Amino acid sequence: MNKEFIEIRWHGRGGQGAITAAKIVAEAAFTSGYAGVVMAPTFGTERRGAPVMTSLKISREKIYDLSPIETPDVVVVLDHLLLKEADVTSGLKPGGIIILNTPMAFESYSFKDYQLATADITAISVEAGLPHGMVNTGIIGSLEKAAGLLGIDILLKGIEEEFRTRKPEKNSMAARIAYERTVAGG
Amino acid sequence: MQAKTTILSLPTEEFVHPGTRACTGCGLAIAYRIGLKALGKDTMLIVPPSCLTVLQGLFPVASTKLPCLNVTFASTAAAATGILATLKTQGNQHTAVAAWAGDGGTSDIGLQALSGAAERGDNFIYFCYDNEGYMNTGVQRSGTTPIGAITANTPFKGKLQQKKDVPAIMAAHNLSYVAACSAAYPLDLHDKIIKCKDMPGTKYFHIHIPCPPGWGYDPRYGIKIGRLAVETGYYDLYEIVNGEFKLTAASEKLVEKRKLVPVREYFRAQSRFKILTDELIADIQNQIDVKWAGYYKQDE
Amino acid sequence: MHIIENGNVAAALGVKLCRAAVIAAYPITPQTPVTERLSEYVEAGEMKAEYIHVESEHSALAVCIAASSTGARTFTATSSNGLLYMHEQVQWAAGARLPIVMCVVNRAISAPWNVWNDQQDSISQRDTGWIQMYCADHQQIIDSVIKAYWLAEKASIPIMVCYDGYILSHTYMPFDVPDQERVDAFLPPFQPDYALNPKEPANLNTVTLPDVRMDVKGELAHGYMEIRYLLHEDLRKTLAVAADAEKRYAEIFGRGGDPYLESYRCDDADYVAVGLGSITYQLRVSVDALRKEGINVGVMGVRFYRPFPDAAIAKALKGKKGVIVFEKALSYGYEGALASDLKSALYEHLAGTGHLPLVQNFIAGIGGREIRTDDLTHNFRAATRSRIAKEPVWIGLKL
Amino acid sequence: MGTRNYRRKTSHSEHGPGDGGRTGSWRVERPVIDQSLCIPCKRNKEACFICWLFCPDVVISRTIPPKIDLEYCKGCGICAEECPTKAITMVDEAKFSDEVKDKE
Repeated sequence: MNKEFIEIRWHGRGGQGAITAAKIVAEAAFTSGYAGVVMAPTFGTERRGAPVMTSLKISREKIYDLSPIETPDVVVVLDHLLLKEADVTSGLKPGGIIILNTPMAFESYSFKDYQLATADITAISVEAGLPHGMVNTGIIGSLEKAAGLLGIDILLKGIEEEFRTRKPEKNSMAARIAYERTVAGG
Repeated sequence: MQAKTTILSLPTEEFVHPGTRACTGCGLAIAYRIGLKALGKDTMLIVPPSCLTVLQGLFPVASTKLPCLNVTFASTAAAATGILATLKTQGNQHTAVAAWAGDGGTSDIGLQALSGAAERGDNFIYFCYDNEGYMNTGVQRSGTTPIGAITANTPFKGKLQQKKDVPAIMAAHNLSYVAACSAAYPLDLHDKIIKCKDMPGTKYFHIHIPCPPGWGYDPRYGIKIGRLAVETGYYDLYEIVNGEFKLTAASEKLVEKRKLVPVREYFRAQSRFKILTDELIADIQNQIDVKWAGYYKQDE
Repeated sequence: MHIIENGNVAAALGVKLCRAAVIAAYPITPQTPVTERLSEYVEAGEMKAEYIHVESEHSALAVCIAASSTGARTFTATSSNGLLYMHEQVQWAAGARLPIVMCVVNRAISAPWNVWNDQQDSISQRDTGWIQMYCADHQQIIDSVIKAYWLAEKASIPIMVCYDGYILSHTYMPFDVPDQERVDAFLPPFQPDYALNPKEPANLNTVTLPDVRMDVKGELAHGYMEIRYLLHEDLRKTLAVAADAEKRYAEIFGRGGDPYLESYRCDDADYVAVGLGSITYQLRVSVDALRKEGINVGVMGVRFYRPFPDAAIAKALKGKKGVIVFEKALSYGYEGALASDLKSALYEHLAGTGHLPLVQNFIAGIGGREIRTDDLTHNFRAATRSRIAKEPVWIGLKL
Repeated sequence: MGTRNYRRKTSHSEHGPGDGGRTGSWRVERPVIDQSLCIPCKRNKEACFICWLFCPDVVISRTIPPKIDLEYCKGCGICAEECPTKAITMVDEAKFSDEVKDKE
């Protein structure tokens, strides 16, 4: 993957915190020396539970093009049921990475031309002490494990900062466990 | 208890200059002049387009000695909010804010902003001077024009609908003070302003304003006609203090007297009611009698 | 300090740094988060201001008008139909010469209902006597808000700081938040020449006659026409004041440039794209792509739309072969308002010199229709080859 | 530029009499007080002043005797109508010569 300019598309549901997750990654990227970071949520009438998308562009230089991502390097899917509702691989570059939160085994999926990484973030998050359904911090661990963008430490720090008033340790723990348990393959 | 204002106790300081553009015998000029005496020197005014815009002077001459902000027709009460907010930031807790709007500017186009300010509980006095029509634009029908009144845009049949009860609408906002007054009873107006000045939140005044050109009478009879509206029980002077309704002044005395002047006399004195049929007058008389029967019952 | 936040937060932070004393706002998408954020600052005690929950946009500006007349620094923000609902108040604020700053978070206007971005809302208020600034990124939003207060109070003219809904308002990117001390050094407390007060009573904005009239001291006062002329004259003079603002801002904050125009690779360009707001940054990507193909192009963002910097624009575009105006609004029945204004400026300054460029007009992104960078590049390229049409061309229209 | 001349650039009015001009010229009839009937005059002490209370144009003084500012009095007649002793009568303006009008 070209690490000068990275496009990550996040698929979640309204209220799942995909925007917060993308923002944590954006901040970590900026701190790591990426001058250009642009994170754009789905525009429009977002409703709780409905599928939503967020674009995250990371670049070594300032980004002038704020239009939505057409050919992502990575897609992050916060809920495996979204695979049935949305075309999550649309435009994904050949060899691109899919990060999937799923209770199912890695082997039960097959994505030709792409690299899949899975983890049961829902279960991991509960294990870390978070309420059921809070998956937006755990998924960051999986993203880092699969894409190896910024290093896990800066992301954990970012999570603790973002959640400083809302269980910072449990949130970073979820990401750390997910980082360790993510199954990635070709 | 607050002592009743008398002519001799009324402050002598005037806040309106002579030589205004108000029509000869303007009822508003009387209510405004006395109202400003009650409000006093430390007051800021807000005025939307209305007869008062003309009365208070055309640029660069002001007829009123108090600071005054002219505002758009629909924004009177919101402007009061803006002034109050600024006074708060300046630590000014003494200056009173008063809006003076006509009946069109209150019951029609200004109602939304007034309701908003009242709901927020902004601390000012709102005066609706009700001459029962858009007099400044040449006597058109407004929400408070009474049934049967001929106006420039109800030219032959008169207004077909009842007068909108704005004080009741404002009372529904749970205000600390709502008053119905008349230009013919300026001392009652003065008393009420003094009484509510330090009450919290929005205070609403509805003032009945005889208007010679709009109502069709010789200017010299303006006070008499205003008084007839009260003595016939057609327009009542009252106050609602924290939800408690009470007739005041001449209306209060009418309860003791148990005798109203027939409303026909009020209608006959004004050419705007010249097409009122005996049937409609009887109907209105009946409504008045029912209303007053209620007052009498409360008094028992 | 650099933070990553959305454009609405950039605006709110700017307002907080400027110590606005009275804030009034009514919710409308996509503006709402600006004033929500300000209500958080006020309720948390981080900002000392009166926050007024009005019942309409009309009243939001009414509160600002009255507060500003009484001497407070004020702020409101709106979008789309909210701005249209304010329209008479917008005109009033300019005629009353009140230095109100308002963010317009650009959104399409109805009918039919549409919550997405274009610029028809603020363009429809072009002729109201306000200064209009357009922002292309979050840094410009926060910087423009701060500059706007200084400029508005110097000129006694209200300012709209316009930025694209969603594309900027809801998008996160890094930007620098200036220190409070430096903002205080840049922007002194608001001290109007006159503020309503009982010790010095005046009657403001009453009926003003067609002709001049004697005042109470026996001096001749203006008529309505003089007052409106002076608004126009001062608005034109604001171009010079804006240059001062930019210079001072650069001195204190180390950021700034041309106060009116933001040019990219224009100097040696044969063809220059012109626009308002974020589309001009997107066009930079097209410029880079076309340059690689050997086509000499550049792009110029108009940051200051009213007063119109006609001389600066004509100077920048003199001798170009073509000017291609990309707009997210139009004067229905003719063409984009910016295209018309540009033609007028070019004609005024360059007619007869032989350096008059051909102006073409594209309409894009109406009602939030996605503007693909490839489509911009494609149309830009086509416009450098020949005159596409006399009428404005709508990009991406699916008819 | 700047705020120095701000007031001159707005509709900023300062107060004074006679915005409507010398409104006494609007008058068709002139109020004339018969001091022999006027209550404060008769009692020679502060009393009544109903004419002062109701005057829409602030042209009647609260003095003994009450004085009417004819430069601005529009001649509405409310004072005459409301006077409890009928001490004020409205007299046709035509009966006063210009000379008299100016003196009053």
